[in-house]
Amino acid sequence: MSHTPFILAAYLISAVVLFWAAIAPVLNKRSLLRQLKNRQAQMDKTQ
Amino acid sequence: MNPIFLFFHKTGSPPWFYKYSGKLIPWLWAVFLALTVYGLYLGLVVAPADYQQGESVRIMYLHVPSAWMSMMIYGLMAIMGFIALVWRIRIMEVLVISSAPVGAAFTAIALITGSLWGRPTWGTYWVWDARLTSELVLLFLYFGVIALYNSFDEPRKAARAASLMSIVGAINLPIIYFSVEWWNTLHQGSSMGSDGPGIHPSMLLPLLLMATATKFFYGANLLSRARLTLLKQDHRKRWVQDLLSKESH
Amino acid sequence: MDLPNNSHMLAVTGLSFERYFERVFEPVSFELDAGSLLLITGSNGCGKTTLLRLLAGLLDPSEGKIQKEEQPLYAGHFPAIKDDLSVEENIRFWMKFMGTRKSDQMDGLCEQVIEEIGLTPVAQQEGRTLSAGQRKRCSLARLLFCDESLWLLDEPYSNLDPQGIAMLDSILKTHLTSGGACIMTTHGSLRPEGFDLQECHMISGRERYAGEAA
Amino acid sequence: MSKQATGTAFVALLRRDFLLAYRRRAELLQPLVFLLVVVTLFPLGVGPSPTLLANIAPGVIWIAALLATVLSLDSLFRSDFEDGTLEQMVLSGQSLALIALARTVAHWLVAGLPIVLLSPLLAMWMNLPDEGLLILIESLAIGTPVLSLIGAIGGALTVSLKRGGQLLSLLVFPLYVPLLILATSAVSSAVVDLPYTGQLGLMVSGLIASLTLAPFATAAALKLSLS
Repeated sequence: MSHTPFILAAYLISAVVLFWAAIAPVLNKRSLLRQLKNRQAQMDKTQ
Repeated sequence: MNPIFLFFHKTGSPPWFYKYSGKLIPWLWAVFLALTVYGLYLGLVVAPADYQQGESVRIMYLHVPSAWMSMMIYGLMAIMGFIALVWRIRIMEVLVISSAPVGAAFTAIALITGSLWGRPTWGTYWVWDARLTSELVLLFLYFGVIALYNSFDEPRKAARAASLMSIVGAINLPIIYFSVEWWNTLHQGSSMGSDGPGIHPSMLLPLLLMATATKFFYGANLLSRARLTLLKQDHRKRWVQDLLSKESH
Repeated sequence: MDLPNNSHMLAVTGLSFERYFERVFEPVSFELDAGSLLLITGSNGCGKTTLLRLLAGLLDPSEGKIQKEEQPLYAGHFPAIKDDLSVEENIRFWMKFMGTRKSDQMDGLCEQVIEEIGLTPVAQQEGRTLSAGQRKRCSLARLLFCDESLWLLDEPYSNLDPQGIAMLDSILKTHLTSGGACIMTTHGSLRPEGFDLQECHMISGRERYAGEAA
Repeated sequence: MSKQATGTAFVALLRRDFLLAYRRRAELLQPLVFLLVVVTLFPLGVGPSPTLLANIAPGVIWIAALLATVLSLDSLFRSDFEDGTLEQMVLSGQSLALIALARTVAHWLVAGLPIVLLSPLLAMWMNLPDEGLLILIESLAIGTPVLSLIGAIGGALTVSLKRGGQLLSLLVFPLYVPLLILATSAVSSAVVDLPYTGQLGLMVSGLIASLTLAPFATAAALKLSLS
C-alpha cells in the first residue's frame, strides 16, 4: 500500500487547519473595524 | 511598586500592547515561514524514509511538533491564568482565552495526523495508542475551557473562570499523560515511531525546525487573536476611537 | 488609630466598578464615622447593590480604595433562608456558624431574637411557607445576634409592613446610639424617618455617558 | 469582631447539610437508582454472557459511579448560591476552602458512600469474580471522595450559570481519567491474581493530593461565581 496519499492528506489537512486558525482573527478584525467605522460615521452624521 | 508588577502594568495596558504586538506580528510570521520552508525541505526531500515505517514517517514532522505544542500551550495557559488570577492583569486573561483555540487547533492536528499515520502503520485509523488517547483527553480539556469561557456573559468573569479551569486541568495533565501511558503498556497497545534520542540526525533536525516554527506560529496567532479581543472589548474606549480616526484620515 | 485619616469606620475614595468594560457607576467617595447613617439613593440600575457588594468585599473594586476597620455585616436581596428548615433552625444555624454576641446563652438568645423580629407564631414553620415580608424579617434577625459595628443593608424596608418598618427603625436606632454605623440603599419610595443621616446620590456610568453625548 | 471558632462552624455546616439531605431524602435516591439502571443496561446491551460481563464489570461499575456522581454535583452549591447563603458564608470570615470542604464531605457521605455500599449488588449483577469484590469496594471507597472533591471544583465554576449541568460533565470527566484507569486496573488485576497495591497506593496519594488542593480551587471558583 502506498503511503503517499496519507502523507499528502496529513499535510493538506494540517495546512487547512493552520491557515484557518491564522486567517480567522484577521477576517474578524476586518469586519469589526468596518462595523466600528460605520457606527462612528453614523454618530458623526447625527451630530 | 515592585518592578515586575510595574512591567506587567505597563505591558498590560491595552493601547501599549496593541501597538507593539502589531509591530511584532509580521516578524513572527516571517520567521515561521522561513523555518517551515527549510524544515519541510529537509524533512520531505532530504531526510530518508524510515527503514521500518517507510515514507509514512514523514507525518512525524507534523504530528510530533503539534503534540508538543498542544501540551505546551495548555501549560502556558495555566501559567498565564495564574498570573491573571493573582495579579488581576487583564492582558493575561485575554492571552489565556486567545491561546485556547490555537491549542485546540494543534491538538486536532496531532489527532488527525496521528490517525493518518496509524492507517499505514497499524492498518486502521484509530488505535488506543497512548499519545493519541492523551491527545484526545487534552482536546476535551480545551473544549471545556472554551465552553466555560463562552458560557459566561461578563468577559472578565468568563476569562477568570477559564483561567482557573486551565490551572486545574494543567495540574491534572501530567497525571493524565502518565496514567494513559501506563494504561497503554498494561494493555500491550501498539505505539507509533519513537521520537526519543535514538532518532537519526537527518530526521532530528527537520523535526526540531518544525517544532520551533510551530512556536512562532503560536506567537503570531496568539498576538493577533489577543489584539482582536482587546479591540472588541474596548471598542467604546478612547484609544480605540483614536485608532479608528487615525486610520480613516 | 490616632491618625486622623484612619479614624473613620469606613473611608471610600474614588471607588468604581466596571462590568462589560464600562463603569457601573461614577466614582464615589465618602467617609463614615461611628453613630452615623448613610443613605445611598439613585434610580434603578445605578449600581447601589454593586456598591454595597463592593463594600462587603464580594466584589473587588476596578478603581479606588476601600479602607475599613473590620468586616461589615451585609444583608442583601437574598434572605439566606433554607426552604427546608424551620425559622428557628435557620436562625440557629446562622448563630452557630457566625457566632453570637453571647454564645453561652444561645438557646435563650434565639427565642429572644425570634420574638423581637415578630416571628414567634411561625417559628416552627418551614422556610418555604413564609411570605416575602416574613422572609425579610427572618433575614434581618442577623442584625440582632451578630456584633459587627458596620451594617450594609440593601433595600431593608422592601416588603416590610409598617410594624416591620418601625421594628427595623428601632433596631437601627439602638445600633447607632451604641456606636455602630450603617449604610443602606433605597430607590426612594421608602426612607428611614427621624434619623440624622448623610446622603449619597449615585449616578450610573451609562447616565453619565448619555449626558456627555447630548 | 469575634469570629466563630472554625471547628464549630464546620460542624454546624455539616449538621445543616445532613438535616437538609434528610428532609430531601427522596432526591438522594435518584442518583442511586440511576446507578442501578445504568448497570442494568449493560447486560441488556452486550448480552448476558457471564465471562463477558465479568471482563467488563470493573469498568462498567466505575463508569456508572462516575456518571451518578456527576449527576448529583450540579446541586452541590446551587441552592446555597441562589438563596444567598453562599454570600453570607463567604463574608462570615470563615475560610472558604473549609466551607467548600465541609460541603464536599457532606456530598460524599450522602452521594458517594451509598455507591460504595451498593457496589456488592452491582458486582453480583455483573458477575464479578469474588476475588475482585473486596478490591472493588476498596477502590470505590478511596475513589469516590476524589470524585466529589474534583467534581466540587466544576460545580463551583458552573454554579452561577443557568444551565451548568452539561458543561459540568464536560469539565470534570477528563479530570476523572487517571482515577478510572487506576481503579479499574486494580480490580482487574485482583481478579487475575496480579498485584494491585500499587494502583491503590497511587489512588490514596491522589486522594491526599485532591484533599489538600481541591478545596482551594473550589473556594476560588465560588468567589469567582459570586462576583
